[in-house]
Amino acid sequence: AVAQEPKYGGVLRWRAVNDPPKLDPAMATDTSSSRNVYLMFDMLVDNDPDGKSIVPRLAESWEASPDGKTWTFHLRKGVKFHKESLGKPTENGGREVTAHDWKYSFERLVKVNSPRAYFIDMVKGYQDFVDGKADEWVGIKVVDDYTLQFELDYPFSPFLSVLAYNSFVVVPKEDAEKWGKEFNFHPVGTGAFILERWDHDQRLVYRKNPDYWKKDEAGRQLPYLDGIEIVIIPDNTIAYEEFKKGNIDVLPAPPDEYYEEIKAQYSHLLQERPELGTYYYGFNNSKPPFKDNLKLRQAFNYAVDREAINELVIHGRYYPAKGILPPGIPGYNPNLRGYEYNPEKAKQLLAEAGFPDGITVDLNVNNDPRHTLISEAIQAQLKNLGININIKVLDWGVHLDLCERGETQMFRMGWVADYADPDNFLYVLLHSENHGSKGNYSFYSNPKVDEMLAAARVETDWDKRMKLYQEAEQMIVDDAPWLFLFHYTTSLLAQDWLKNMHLPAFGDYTTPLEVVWIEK
Amino acid sequence: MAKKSRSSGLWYEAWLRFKRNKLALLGLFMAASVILIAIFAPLIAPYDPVEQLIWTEGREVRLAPPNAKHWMGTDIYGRDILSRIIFGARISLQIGIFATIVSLLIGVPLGAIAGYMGGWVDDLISWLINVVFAFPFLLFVLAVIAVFQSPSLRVVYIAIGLVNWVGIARVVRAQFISLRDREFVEAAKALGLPRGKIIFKHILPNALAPVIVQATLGMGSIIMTEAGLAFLGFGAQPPTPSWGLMISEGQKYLSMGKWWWAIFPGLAIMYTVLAFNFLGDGLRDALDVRLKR
Amino acid sequence: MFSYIVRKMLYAVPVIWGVVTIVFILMTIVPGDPARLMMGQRGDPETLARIRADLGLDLPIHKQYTRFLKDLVKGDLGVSYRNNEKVVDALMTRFGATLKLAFWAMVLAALLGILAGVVSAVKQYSIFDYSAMFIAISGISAPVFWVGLLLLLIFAYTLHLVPGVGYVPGDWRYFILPVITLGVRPAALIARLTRSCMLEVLTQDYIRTARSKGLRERIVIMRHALKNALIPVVTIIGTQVAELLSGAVLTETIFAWPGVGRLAVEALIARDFPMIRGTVIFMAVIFLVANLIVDISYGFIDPRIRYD
Amino acid sequence: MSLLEIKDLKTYFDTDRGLVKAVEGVTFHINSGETLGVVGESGCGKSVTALSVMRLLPRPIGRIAGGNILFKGEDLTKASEARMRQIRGNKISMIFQEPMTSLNPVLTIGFQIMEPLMLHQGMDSKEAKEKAVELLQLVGIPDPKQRVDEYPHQLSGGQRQRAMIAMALACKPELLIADEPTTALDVTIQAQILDLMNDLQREFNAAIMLITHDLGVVAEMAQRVVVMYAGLIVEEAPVASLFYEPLHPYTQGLLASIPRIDKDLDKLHVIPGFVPNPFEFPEGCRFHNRCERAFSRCSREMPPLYSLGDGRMVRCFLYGSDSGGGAR
Amino acid sequence: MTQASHFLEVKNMRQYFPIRKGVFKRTVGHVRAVDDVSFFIDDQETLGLVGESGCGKTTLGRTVLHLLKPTEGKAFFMGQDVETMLSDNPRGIRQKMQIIFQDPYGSLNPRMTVNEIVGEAVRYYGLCSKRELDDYISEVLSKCGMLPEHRFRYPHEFSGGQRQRISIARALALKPKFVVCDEPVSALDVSIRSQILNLLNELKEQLKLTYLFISHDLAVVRHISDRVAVMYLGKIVEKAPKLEFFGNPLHPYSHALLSAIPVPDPKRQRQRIILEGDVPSPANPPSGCRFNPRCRYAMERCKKEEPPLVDVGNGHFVACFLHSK
Ligand SMILES: Nc1ncnc2c1ncn2[C@@H]1O[C@H](COP(=O)(O)OP(=O)(O)OP(=O)(O)O)[C@@H](O)[C@H]1O
Ligand SMILES: Nc1ncnc2c1ncn2[C@@H]1O[C@H](COP(=O)(O)OP(=O)(O)OP(=O)(O)O)[C@@H](O)[C@H]1O
Ligand SMILES: [Mg+2]
Ligand SMILES: [Mg+2]
Repeated sequence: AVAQEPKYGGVLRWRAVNDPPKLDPAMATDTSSSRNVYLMFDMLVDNDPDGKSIVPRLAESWEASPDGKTWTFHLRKGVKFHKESLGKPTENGGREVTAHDWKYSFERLVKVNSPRAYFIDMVKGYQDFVDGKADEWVGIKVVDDYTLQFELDYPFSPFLSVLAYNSFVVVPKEDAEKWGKEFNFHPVGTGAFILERWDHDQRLVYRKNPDYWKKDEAGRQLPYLDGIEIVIIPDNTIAYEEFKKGNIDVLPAPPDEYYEEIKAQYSHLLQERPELGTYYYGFNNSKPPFKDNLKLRQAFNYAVDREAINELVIHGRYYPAKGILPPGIPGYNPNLRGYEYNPEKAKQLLAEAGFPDGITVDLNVNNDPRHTLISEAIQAQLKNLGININIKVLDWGVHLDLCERGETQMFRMGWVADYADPDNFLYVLLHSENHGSKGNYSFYSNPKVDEMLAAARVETDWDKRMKLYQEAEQMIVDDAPWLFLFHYTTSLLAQDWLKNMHLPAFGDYTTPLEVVWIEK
Repeated sequence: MAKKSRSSGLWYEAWLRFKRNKLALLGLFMAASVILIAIFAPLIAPYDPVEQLIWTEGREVRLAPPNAKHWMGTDIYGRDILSRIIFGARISLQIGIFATIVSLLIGVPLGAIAGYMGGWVDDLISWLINVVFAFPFLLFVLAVIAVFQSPSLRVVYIAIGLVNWVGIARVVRAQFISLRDREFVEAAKALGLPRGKIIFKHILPNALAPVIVQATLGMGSIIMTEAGLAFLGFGAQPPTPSWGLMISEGQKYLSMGKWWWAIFPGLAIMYTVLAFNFLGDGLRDALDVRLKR
Repeated sequence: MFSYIVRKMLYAVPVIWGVVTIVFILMTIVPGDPARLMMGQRGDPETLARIRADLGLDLPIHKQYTRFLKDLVKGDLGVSYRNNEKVVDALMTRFGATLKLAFWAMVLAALLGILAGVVSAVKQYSIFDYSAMFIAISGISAPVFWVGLLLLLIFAYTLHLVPGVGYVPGDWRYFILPVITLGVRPAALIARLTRSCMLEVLTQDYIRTARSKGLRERIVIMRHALKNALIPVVTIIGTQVAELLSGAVLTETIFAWPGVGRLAVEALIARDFPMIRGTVIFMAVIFLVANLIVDISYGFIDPRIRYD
Repeated sequence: MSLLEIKDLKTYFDTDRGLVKAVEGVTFHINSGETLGVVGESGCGKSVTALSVMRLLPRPIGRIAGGNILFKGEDLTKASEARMRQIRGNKISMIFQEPMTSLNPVLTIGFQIMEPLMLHQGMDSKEAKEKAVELLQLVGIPDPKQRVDEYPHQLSGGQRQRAMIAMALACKPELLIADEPTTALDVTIQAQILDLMNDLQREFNAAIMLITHDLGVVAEMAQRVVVMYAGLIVEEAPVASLFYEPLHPYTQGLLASIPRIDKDLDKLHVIPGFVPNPFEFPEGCRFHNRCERAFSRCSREMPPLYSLGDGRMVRCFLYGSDSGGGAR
Repeated sequence: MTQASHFLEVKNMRQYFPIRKGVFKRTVGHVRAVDDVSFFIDDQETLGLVGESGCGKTTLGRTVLHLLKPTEGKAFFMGQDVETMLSDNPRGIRQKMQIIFQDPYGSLNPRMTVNEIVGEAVRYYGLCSKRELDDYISEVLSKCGMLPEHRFRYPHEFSGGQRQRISIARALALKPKFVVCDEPVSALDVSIRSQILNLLNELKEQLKLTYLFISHDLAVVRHISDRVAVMYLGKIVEKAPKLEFFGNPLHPYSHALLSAIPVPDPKRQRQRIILEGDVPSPANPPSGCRFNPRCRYAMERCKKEEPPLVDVGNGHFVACFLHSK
């Protein structure tokens, strides 16, 4: 990358599967929305591409108090809001961002019922503000125009990581107030790209933000590209064809059915890496047959040939999982003791668990070709041991509903990091405080584990924290509350004329495009 | 005319007419073949329809094109498509028959009441019929399916039946309206026969022919609806060898030249629907029924 | 005539009300919480409750219903839960694509169907008749989506004669396959109906009368028979519109067509109640309008119908 | 030479239930300007005979299987379709039984009357329309100017039949075939129509073949009568002879069995049995199993049509010179 | 006018069919199919009812039997109100009053055998035991000129005349006293017609029946009835004993009707009275005398006033101002 001189100009065409539901960062919870939010908005801090550490974005630096309860951020100067949006001048007129804007933006999250505001409910005064008992969120303080301070109720180690989540961006008050709910269709931020037009179900057109704050190492104004087009092509075949014809520059998550062909013919265009995510089947630990039946849960874990499924059904695009934490996340333990494929042992455990003649279990799966594909394979493998799986394919909404109400026996679930911290996996998904909708759909509870995870949250010493997490994970894995299956990978196909394009561990949709240029 | 020792009713006459109609016989033959295939599926199918051969035989049986061992090829798990299609006949017929039964159970009484009673009862039922008709069929079925927590074959046929009855009700209503003023019904009234006897002995049997035709033709459209639902992911659950599900699973591989996964089940649907359409047309001609639509 | 149209529209009101109410009832008993879906996979119950309140989902059912009806009367179909888009706007932007698809499919179906039907009837039992009717009944028997896939396989993926799926408003090549896919069934139905009506009309006394005047067969067919035979065909075109909208759901899914059909399915999956109601009401209205047009066009071909 | 001469006409239908010999041996003639009545019960082949003359048998099942139809010496059974089109509606025209269904419901009656005028007389539409108004006037439809633009359903049954007559007479045909023109009408309307036909015949001097099953109508309208039974002519006679001196047992039976408005009958004569359907015409004389005077030969052999002079013909062995039965 | 109670008496019978239109099916008018009709029939008498198509004959017949609920008026059967008898004991009265329809094709249930058609009501009323039922049906059938083996056939296997016999058998199997014959022979062939007429006459003698005989054919009516009533547009315009009527028809409409009928006698060159115009619609009958627009003798008065049905002696009634002072 050093050798090449970046070139300005050109429009990058990025394939999207569907119309993004939300462009308001407060509301965006899905990846297709996030892709767009990343183009238009900036957080205080950012994940580095490998998810290993937090790097500055609109905050240039920060410090935490020794007790870990006060965080102070020093803001970058000269960051300006978009001067226009959708071809019209914005209300803010392109003014500079100050700490007041940040306070406004955080408070707005609560006011518009952002589903993600509670991520930082440890910031003092959250509950009062939510309940309307206070007119401001007292834990967020504007020290001066360029200094922002958070006061926490308790030390919360992953706080910095959480702030890298895409809802915690700055928005201009003038525009946000003007549009209200319609802000979703008139997004204004500070990001590298400005929304130019939105043809629903067809495309979103972005133009570069000429006043973007970021420069490259050589001090050149970013972004290099003139613009971005998010092209909505629901059909995989056509998307792939369009990519082959060069009409699409980036094809994120290339479809399974073409994967082998891509490997063979376009491997030089394929970027692929582990994603910070885990794919599992949860057991309902609060109801029979899985409740209090460790052997049964373990039997399932021994019964599935993850390697073969990965190999034969999904083209080796996942990593077989031993446990919960995905590779790449801090605290990942390569030496974790997991479950290998061992049908004999599975059979034995099944018998010991009290089901020598087999068992019938309902498996809820949300409606998605890949999920059903995998579930059918697992169904077939378990059947060899006398385990009959009834697959129930459900809409995502119904699926979630049933999972969080604990009205399942066994369910498919996946988890991709919101922030690069083991807390985001272990605490969220397995702490007993989070039973149900907050993430622990398997209703797993182990007081010992709870204790360790709580301790790790407030532990400020990094190494100690990681150790606590690793121990906790091993205990959990031994308890087998899930059928551990895979870790995700993320991948994209990018034309060879795209330069400086790097796929981050958080997933294709977070790929920074302001640093990309086209060399044709 | 040859002397017949036993005399013949209209049904018998209809059968004679039916027998002369080659297409109708073809339809009967085709429908019978599907039914037989469904009944004897385990005997006919060369493989277990849900057995995934990739785990034992490896990569070669994955998406294998039609060959000597697998006449219609295999799918991604190395399941034999021919066997799945054979077992799929059970699913389609089951849905077709049960959804038809549900439609009849709702449509016949409602149509009969509306047609016989007239007045505000008729207005009310006709209104309901018009409302259901105004819905886009597939969407309505989808919405009804969504009401049930998890889709299953039972849910599918109930949902289809809940929407499909209007066609039956319309036919029955029209029949009752035209029959209730016919002279033989008038004669039955003049004889002082009770209302139940008039409805069930005099009107209903005469209204039956169009209902049979409508139901037969409806079988075809129900089977196609089921396939459409499965295609959209709302029908049968995997690994059920539903034809629509197979098309939906296989369609992704179509453009890669792996056409057999999606094309053969489509042919099976077409064959079956064709059978019921031929049969229905034949019955219509034989029973001399004129249906709208 | 005007009062006839007004009256017909008045007839439609209770039907629409029924449609609306049924959709409303279905949506209240359907599992899956829209607020839940807006939260994404993870969320705290409190926020969930606030979102529900925000959407008005915590109101008692009858309140929700009356509120919804009131809005509806004002022509307000609400705002999508999923993406805040005004339902009316969403429908308007998608309707064009569906309309184009349905319109051309219907035109194709009517032209082809009537032509094939007439020729088949006139040349009853000829090779043409047999093959046309065989094709027609096959067309009726093949699932729409499968026909679409087959066409794609042959013409797009194998022969590369047309591009694959997608919606490019100016480019007619993208229209060919979807229009054919959607048009096959109505074309087949119309062909069959035209044929049988034509055969029936040809046995009528007035056809004999026409022949007894010494008219040429072609004139007898075109002038005396066709117009009569078209009367039932026009009705079926009305009911076909409804089927077409159903078919559009599948066709749009296959051909990645940004239309109302797909919008509806997506809304259903997302439990986007306002959008579901909106699309269903919209389609019902289209259906009723189509039938109104059919009723009116009756008057043009059948003088026995008087609008009074 | 007679205007129309039918010789031993045979018309068959190939139905899917078998061959129907609807007409088998019809022989008669019509002279210019006269009215010939054709009577017979339902299904005896009256309409089929008429349609055979027009060559309008339902295709493809109906066909003329034998015999000749000579119209002014030209054999219509051998005429080309194009030639037939020149004749139909022009030289020979026809009125049908059902005024309700014989007019095209979607075309104005004016247009339907104009059609033959434009076709055969080369009129343009304006002339034809004037002529149509004139014709409507002639057949006694009030407000003809307005009525030309009306559709059949706007007219009453009687008026429709008048319009049919106007249409048939448009090109001044030499032969008018009227197939039960009044059967569907009320008696008072029937009287109007019959009256009209009488007037018009005088005016146009057309020959009329009047098909009916009503002996009363024949008695009032026709000069000569043929009686049909089961696809055959059983008797032909001038009208007076037929009514006062019927020869064929069928004709005799028929005349005796109808109730009379002008006299009281104690008990009606009854012809036993019923009209045979075309699939089970009996062997021999087709009337023999209902005939009181049948003898063994009748059930074996079909009697020929004996000519008895004075324009009388009868198909019965009783009148054959070779018969053993007692001729009168 | 009626003192002693007759076998059947109909008083001021009206049958109006509402004409509904519009969204709310408002009643915008009425078809006055039967409008203030009174008559009586004595025991074992036949009243012939004639009139042109659409004048309300069938409607009257059905209303008399209360198959249609009368809009107004009453029918008395052997002195008792039919309506109350129906509500008290529907079986009894239905069995005593029967009807035979015009259309031999539409009046028999095509999906029932002759046995069922004739036997159904017999069984329902329990007129004979199960064992005797078959014999009874055979007996009735043969009385009507059918063979016992016809019992197992279906209606469509019979000719029109035979079907009419089945219809008659069905009605007579209940041993009725009074039968409405609604044009029983108009759909039949000439040679069959006489068979059925004779049959009806024979049965009447044998079973001591009373007929209301509806027909549009005056010749048939003359043959079969004892008295004649002429209907025009829902009203009876003339009624008289048969000989009186045919010898001395009074109403101009009756004149026209009689003269319009073609007589199978070529020598009889009569002067026909040709009525102008068509029968008006009963939905919108002319004011005054309903016949006035077609009547050659119509006077001013006829357009305004409705002539009452008056007795001109000899049991002869006529509704015409020419004959009522
Ligand atoms: N299209 C046809 N197909 C088969 N048979 C036919 C057809 N048309 C007429 N026939 C047969 O030909 C015979 C004579 O029929 P036709 O119509 O000439 O009788 P008709 O004397 O005119 O009787 P009607 O008085 O009922 O009009 C009938 O028995 C009938 O079955
Ligand atoms: N159910 C009904 N609803 C409305 N109008 C009716 C009904 N039944 C009969 N009418 C009308 O009442 C009038 C008398 O009909 P009805 O059938 O009694 O006449 P009819 O004298 O028996 O005639 P036909 O000789 O044709 O049998 C007709 O104008 C008819 O249209
Ligand atoms: Mg005829
Ligand atoms: Mg009548």
